[in-house]
Amino acid sequence: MTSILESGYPYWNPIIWIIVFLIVMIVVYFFRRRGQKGYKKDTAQAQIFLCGEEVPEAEQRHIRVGNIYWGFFETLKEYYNQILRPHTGIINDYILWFVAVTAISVIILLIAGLAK
Amino acid sequence: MLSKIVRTVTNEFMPVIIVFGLYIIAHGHLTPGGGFQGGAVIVSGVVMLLVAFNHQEVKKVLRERLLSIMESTGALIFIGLAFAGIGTAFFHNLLVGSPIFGRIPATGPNPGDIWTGGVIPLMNFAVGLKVAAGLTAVVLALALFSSGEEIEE
Amino acid sequence: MAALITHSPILIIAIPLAAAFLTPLIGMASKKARNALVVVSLTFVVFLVFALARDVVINGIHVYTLGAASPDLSIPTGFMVPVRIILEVDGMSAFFGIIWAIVSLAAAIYSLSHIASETGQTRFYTLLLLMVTGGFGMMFTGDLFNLFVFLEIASISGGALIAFRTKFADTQEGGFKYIVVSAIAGLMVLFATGILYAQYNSLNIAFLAQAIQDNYTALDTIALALLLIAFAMKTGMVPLHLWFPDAYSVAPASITGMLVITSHACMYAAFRVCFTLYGGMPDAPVVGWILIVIGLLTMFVGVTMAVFQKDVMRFMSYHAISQLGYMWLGVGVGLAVLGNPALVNPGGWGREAVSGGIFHILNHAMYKPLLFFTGGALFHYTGTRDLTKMGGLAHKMKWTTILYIIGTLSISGIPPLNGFSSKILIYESVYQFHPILTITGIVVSILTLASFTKAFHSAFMGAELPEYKGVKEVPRSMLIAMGILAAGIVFITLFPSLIVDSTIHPAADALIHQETYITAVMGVAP
Amino acid sequence: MAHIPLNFPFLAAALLVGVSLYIIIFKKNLIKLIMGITMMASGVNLFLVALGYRAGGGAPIYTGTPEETMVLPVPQALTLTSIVINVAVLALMLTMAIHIYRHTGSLDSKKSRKLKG
Repeated sequence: MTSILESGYPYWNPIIWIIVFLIVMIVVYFFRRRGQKGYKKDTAQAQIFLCGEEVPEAEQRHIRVGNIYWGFFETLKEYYNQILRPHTGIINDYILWFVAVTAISVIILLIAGLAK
Repeated sequence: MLSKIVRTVTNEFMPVIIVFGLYIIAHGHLTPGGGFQGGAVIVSGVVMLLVAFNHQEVKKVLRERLLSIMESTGALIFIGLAFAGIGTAFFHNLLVGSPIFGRIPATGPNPGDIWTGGVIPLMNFAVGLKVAAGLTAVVLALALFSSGEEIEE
Repeated sequence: MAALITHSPILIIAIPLAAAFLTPLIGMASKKARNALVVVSLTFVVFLVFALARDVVINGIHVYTLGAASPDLSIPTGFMVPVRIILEVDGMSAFFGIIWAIVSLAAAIYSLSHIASETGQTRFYTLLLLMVTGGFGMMFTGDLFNLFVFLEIASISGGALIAFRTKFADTQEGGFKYIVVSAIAGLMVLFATGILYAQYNSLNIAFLAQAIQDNYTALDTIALALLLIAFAMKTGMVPLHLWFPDAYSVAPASITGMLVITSHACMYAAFRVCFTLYGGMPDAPVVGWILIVIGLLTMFVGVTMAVFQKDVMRFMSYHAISQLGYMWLGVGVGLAVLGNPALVNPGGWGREAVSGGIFHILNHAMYKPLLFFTGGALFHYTGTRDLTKMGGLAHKMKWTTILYIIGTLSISGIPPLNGFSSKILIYESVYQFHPILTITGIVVSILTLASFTKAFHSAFMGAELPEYKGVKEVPRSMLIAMGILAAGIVFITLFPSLIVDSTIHPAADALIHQETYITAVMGVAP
Repeated sequence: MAHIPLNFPFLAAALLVGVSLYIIIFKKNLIKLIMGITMMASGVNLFLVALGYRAGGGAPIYTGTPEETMVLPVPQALTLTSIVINVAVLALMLTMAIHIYRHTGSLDSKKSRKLKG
């Protein structure tokens, strides 16, 4: 079989995965069909607010990117303060990092070479 | 535009510079030099023109379209000569021993025979053409940029 | 056909080069003929690359000597050392060649409509073909100096293409940063080449590898550090990644897709240096550890910066950085255990780690250009890259949305897509080295999915916004280009084992077994 | 040539590269930055040419040279190629610097940064 990826451990076969996924989907569809059939389109049932509140404009409804994952950024505030510091956007600093990393790796490699 | 003396001297020197550039290109396979160096010498003449005259004047003579055609042609001749040897290997020197640039000099110190080198002198000419046209376009573009104009399409 | 395969290494480099200089001449006559020339020449190159790769996998390393009496005559008669320019194509080079050919063809097709309204299109295609030449040259050359030359060809054309849309200020800034970084990295590579040439009087990688094995000096160490860090900067490793999003976010989307692969080409060069040139040296494990640390840092910093971004192309650039970390990690683990033959021979987890890293390159080369292309599709009609201004675009761009979802699932490693296949190879093999590596990889994968969901929601989902009433589905050529890459993703998804056995394992073995590379040029040692 | 004798050209090359690194890192003007990169290229080129020198060697031209040692021609070829490449890089960088100046009205790398973070 050309689909079985063996890495010496439990193998991975996408074809089997897809077959199982389809079976599960069919079962889910079967359960879904057993649901209530009282839903009617174009009535008050389909509205966003059942209480009859006016639906805001599209721009108001859309959650913009700046408001997503607010809690995540709030928790990691200190990490982001630290990590944004080198991202200055100045080309000179980029080269300074290059020089520094090259120097460090030369020193590490030379010490490792001497230790041998 | 600079004074009349400068312009006259530039006019007088321009052919000399071009001939010197061509000499460096032609002797590229014998002495230091070759396509790039000779082409760069020719472009130094163009830079002199740019300094002496207004770049508008130079732009009238050296059309962008003409330079583009020259540059592409030079590169294509170079690649074509390399492709010509593909019967044996890419870049194979198939003109060695042929009547064109085909003489084989003795190994060791020799007085220098221009009729040698096979495809190498021809490639030097192609590269010279490309570099002269390409670098002229570069200096012309930079001169036009500094006056706030764009190079035409 | 046999002659075509014999000459294919140089033809793959020379055909885009010839087409690049034919483009201005034909472009003066007809624009359609010019576009056709670009697409036809790149299609022919794709065909040649596949023929060459098949030949390399079956018959072993392919050596091509320029200008020799016979293409396979790597050492002239009467000499002990290789003196001519040599192209050497092994499993690794052929693997990268396939990626580069497919992505450059897709990028050229994408460009046909994406830049159709810009001026100077002829120059655009000339530079694009030159960049293709540079990339293939880097992958196929067997000579350290030519590596530098082709690196610079790719960098210069790439920098010019980033700054192609001169009407925007940010493109100029991004292009400037890219060209400065490339120039300095290139000069450091040249400096290291000079150091090696001074000691061994040769530029040929195979000869140098043999010489370094016999006589390892402190100067070699310095050259190694310079080469490794210079190439690593060009790939965008943390903390040298700062230029990467600046340059990638402002380029035309088709070029960003190609730049991802030039970054992989530099990664190829770094692997070539670590494994082939310095494979036999005593402190390979130290270099392996450096790569592992780089990999972890790159993965984590890349993805956390990506979650934060609001510019769609910038956001994807940071993800590209983060994904590069997986490759450094997998291959670094392989390098750290290179001295242990039981682990790097068939069946060992060291080989699987290298294979996983290389497989991830292939997958990344399919889904990341696809995602950049969808980002370009968003930019194409909305005219903005800012995610805060977008919303509800799935109503208008159905195909783009579907392709974006495919790319997202793939990059996040959701089964059954191809990203999962390579990530599981990396996880399982790297776990044997240290479990913390796998844990970091999974956390990064989760964050990747989270941030792509965020971008998906803010760009595609939601109600139809009034300012994007005029937006419509992107032109057909852009859809075709994205479709090529999506088809590649689907194919790899369905047949991971076929891909791994036919291309990934030969590539990994080519990296691990340094001696086959040397003997292909130097002949069998007397 | 197992050991490179430490002599003047190498020191000069190291000095050029060091000074150019200082310029690139600490000078914020884009034109100065470009000058620094060109200087670094000169330093590397000097290094390459100095590598090929052999004591008492003449120019590596067969035409009319007496029987004597010649310096290595390969590093000179490398240098020429490197010069050609640097011409292209220089022209490209200058063009972009001009465009940056046109758009932002400044050549300061601190002021003209739209892309960061």
